[in-house]
Amino acid sequence: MQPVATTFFFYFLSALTVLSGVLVITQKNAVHSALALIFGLLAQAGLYLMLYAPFVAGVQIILYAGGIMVLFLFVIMLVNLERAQKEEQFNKQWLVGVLAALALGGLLVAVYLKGGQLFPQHIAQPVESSNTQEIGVMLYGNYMFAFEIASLLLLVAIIGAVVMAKKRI
Amino acid sequence: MPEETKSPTPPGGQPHAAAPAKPAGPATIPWDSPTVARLKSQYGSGVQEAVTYLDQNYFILDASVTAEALRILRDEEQFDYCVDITATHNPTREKHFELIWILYSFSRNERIRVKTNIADGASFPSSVSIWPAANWLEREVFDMFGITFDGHPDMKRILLPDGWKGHPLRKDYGIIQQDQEWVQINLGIESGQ
Amino acid sequence: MLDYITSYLSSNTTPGQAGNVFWALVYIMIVFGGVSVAVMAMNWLERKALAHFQIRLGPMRVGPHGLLQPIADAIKLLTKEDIIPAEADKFVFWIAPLIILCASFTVYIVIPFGPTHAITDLNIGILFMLGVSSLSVLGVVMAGWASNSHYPLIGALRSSAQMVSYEVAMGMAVVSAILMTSLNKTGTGTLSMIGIVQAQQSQQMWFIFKFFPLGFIAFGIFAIAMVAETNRAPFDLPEAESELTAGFHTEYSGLRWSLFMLGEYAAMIAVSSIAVTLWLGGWLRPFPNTLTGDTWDLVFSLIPGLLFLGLALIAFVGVVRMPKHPYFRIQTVGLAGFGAVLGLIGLILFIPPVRDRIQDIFWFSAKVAVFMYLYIWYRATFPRYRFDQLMKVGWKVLLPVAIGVLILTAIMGVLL
Amino acid sequence: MTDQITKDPASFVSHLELGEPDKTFLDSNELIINMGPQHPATHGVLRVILKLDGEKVLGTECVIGYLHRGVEKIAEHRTYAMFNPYVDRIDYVAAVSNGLGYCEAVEKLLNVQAPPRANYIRVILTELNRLASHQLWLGTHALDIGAMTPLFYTFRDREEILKIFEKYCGARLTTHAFRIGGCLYETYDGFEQDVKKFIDFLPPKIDEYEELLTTNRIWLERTKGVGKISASDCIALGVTGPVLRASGVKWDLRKAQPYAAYSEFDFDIPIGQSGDTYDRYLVRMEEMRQSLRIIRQAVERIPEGPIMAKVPKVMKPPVGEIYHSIEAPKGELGYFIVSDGSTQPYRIRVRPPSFVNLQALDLMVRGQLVADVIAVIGTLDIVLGEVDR
Repeated sequence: MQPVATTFFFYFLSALTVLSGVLVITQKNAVHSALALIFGLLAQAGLYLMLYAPFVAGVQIILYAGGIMVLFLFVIMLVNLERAQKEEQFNKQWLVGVLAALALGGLLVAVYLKGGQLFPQHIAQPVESSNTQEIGVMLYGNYMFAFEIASLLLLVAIIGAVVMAKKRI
Repeated sequence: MPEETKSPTPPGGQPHAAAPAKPAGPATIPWDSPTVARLKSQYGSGVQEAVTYLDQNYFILDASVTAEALRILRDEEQFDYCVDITATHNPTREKHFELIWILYSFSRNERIRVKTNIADGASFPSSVSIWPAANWLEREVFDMFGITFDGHPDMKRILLPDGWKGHPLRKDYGIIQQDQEWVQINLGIESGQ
Repeated sequence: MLDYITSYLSSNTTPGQAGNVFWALVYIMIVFGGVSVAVMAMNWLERKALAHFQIRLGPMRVGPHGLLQPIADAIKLLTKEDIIPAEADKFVFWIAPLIILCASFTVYIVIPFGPTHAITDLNIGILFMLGVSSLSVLGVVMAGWASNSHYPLIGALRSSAQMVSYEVAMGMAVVSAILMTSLNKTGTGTLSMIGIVQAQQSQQMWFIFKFFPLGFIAFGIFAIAMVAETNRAPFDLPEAESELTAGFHTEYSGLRWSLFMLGEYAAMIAVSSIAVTLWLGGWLRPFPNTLTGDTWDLVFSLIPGLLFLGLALIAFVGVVRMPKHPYFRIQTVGLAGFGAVLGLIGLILFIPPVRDRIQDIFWFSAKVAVFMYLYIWYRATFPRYRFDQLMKVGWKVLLPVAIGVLILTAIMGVLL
Repeated sequence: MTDQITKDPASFVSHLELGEPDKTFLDSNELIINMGPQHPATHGVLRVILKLDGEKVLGTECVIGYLHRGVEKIAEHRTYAMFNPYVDRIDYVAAVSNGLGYCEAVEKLLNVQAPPRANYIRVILTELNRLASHQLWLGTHALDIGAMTPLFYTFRDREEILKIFEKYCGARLTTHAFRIGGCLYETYDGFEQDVKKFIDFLPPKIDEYEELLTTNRIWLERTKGVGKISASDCIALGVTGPVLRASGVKWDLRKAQPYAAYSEFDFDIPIGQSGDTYDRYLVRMEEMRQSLRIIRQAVERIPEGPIMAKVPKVMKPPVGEIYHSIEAPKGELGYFIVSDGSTQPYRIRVRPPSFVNLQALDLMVRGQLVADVIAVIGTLDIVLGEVDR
């Protein structure tokens, strides 16, 4: 698929992601920050698409935006957080905050200066159409064992949830 | 029997020369049956009357005896269905209110009425414990006549709003004038309309 | 510039595939215009068909046989006052219908009306569709919460719980259909919608009939789940008037409310087009394998024209039976004009070049139309599920059966 | 006290002895919800205060009286004949049965016997009215549970009955069809043909309703086991009519204490087993068929003769009291009339079946879900005009 005006879309999507990231933190109202987070996730899905990884983008939309964020909104609404909204930020450790920001900034600047050498020069143009198949082969072929452990972990989590909710039914 | 001041004869009825001689009303025959005999043996003077009128039997009992008699009627005489509880207001008699229970027995397919007279302002033991059906019926009697039933789980008005003053089915309660304080507050109708 | 425009016409891939933005935009216009018209037609059909189910006439006054009723409704909704409840959360209240609308309209990007008639052919077609349709749950939850009143919130939570739980069953059914796309142990299955239909074409069998009971059961599960997904018919509990909790869109009015309705109908069409693509062989004409040979092809290719002529005939019968009273003169003229237009379309569809090109689109939309009629039929006959029964059916009936079918399909796929 | 609930719900000390719901970590605070008085599913102005734990109903309290017109007070200022039209307005859906009950009560008081032809006409019209009432019940009950179509079928067929009423006595709903002593109007010519035509018209239509609902899975799921009430509870709470019969008690006033001409017809009384909403639905559907049977026998054997007994123009019943009850579509409808010898009744007490049946709502609904409250109100077939009088 010949990329179409990628540079514009790239900057637009990444700007959107950064903006929504900022919004998530600064918003007073919990639901607004959840919305900003959803926006950010969708923008990331767009970025994945540009990296010729449509499967990951699809999963991103289904899992994050469609699944997890819905549960976020459920929780925010059921436990109405009016009280939390009113409290002002009380933590005063702005000093620690500044230090952390500086450290991260320095790291980013270093990466920017080093520039290209950090990344492999050129990557084989992945064939866009067989992307899903490759992931399938990789996931169930080479990394079969890791996949099983992860699914076991999920199973445990589900059973835990059922047990906790059992008392109520 | 209560003498009610006659309201004008209904319009449109042309006055007769002379009202036809009123046929002698059906007589009230004293009613005796095993139930009556048992109750009489138990309460003697408590059972003031046991009468059949137009082949419908009813007791007139003493107020003190009635609550117990009702329980016996249900337990021993299988009057398991309390059809209705109501009252009539007779201001001319010395005991103003007459309480009426209409009972029916499924097994014997028989219907009787139990009546008792109580004075104005007197309360009466509730029969909700005997028939749960009495719950709302007694609340309506309280709502309409002002007779309170002690032992009733939820003695308050059922049809009229709670703040309503007066009990409509009493004879001294005017039918036209509804200029109630509740009406002015809630319905916002100025007085004197 | 001109050759850029014409460059796409020769290629036989979808505009998105061919990277031709201009044609992609044209297709988007056509599809969205088509869907809006379909929504209007669906609105009219729902009211008339429901009425005739219930031995009444339905709208008759606005235009002949109520044909202009949808337009009248649209104008009414546009001009009605658009109230926002007092302490409602302005931004969330404003964006909720938009999210639902976007979610249900972006699904149309991947719907294949024909081998080349789709806006684009993503190779994760189905995944994209399920993902986007799950976004509308967000819109529902936000709409309920933003209207800042007790009952819409409960209604929103209920309908989102319903949509989330039926999405799981839907996903399982879809996976079992995708397993069928891979040929016997050689070809690899595909997620892309056009690929699926082409797989059905090459296997000369609609997936509903493949491994006989399995395809049918998976289709059945999807059909039930899709009705629940769009909060329709027996599962329309959230906006049931006799329930205590009102629907999530009660606080909306005017244009905003019509966006919800538009979104609901668009979602209905989208979900039934998924069902058509996956199980009923998207744009393939019926009986692709048994009634083959060009005589049958000719017969089937005539059907679109005949259908439109039939509709024109019905319109003219309506004109004839219209009472002769002067008041009805406008209506008779209107109906006659409508019949003439239908007849004209019918005739055009008989011209060979047009006939061949229209085949795919016609068969696809005919199948979707059948589903639309089913929606209305459900609404007329079924009473409403109680909320706990609804969830019981979703989790305890549909999901296990869907997983069972999925496993059996996989086994059959390996064995055969 | 009710206004106080809305201002400060927490203070609602429910006298309904409700066990404390188990305190779980998400401590479930009860929700007090008002259903009505304007609510599409409460068949009139009934307000039900629901105490909910999530979806489960902990207890209900009915607030009634919004439609109270003081019929019994008015009765004391009207003559016997003038009060007759008021009686139609009590249960406006089954107006003919109300009229029959009242007229027969006064006739008993006057010791007057309605002629046989009048009794036959009365039976035909009352049974037609029972059909109309059951059809209205079926339509609205199905609509509450979500099935929209039966409503239109039932109202189309009910129209035929109302046409017969209109031809006979000029009114469709509050018919004032009978007078004390018999019937005022002779049956219009073509009455028998119309009724015969209707009797053959309705059975296939009832099969249509059954086709739509009886084997409809979702209908079964919404009604089976919902609003269960045992026979002993019914009798204790004074519940009568189809609700009592659906719980298994084979009792119908038309058979137990026959009135009018019912003793001359043979029909059987349908009863249910488990006393849930589905059984009540089946009992009422069977009752519709039995009514048709009665009407068929009545129309064939309608005798000739006078239609009005000799009743004095100005009725002055002798001093005394009488209680007479009939089997109205909703249950036992009784009139307790006390006369003091004047032209106006001293006291008239109407025993309304809906009022007493509604009392069983709390018992039937406790522990069920909110959606079932609406189904149970529908199956009790209450009419608020009769509940409030």
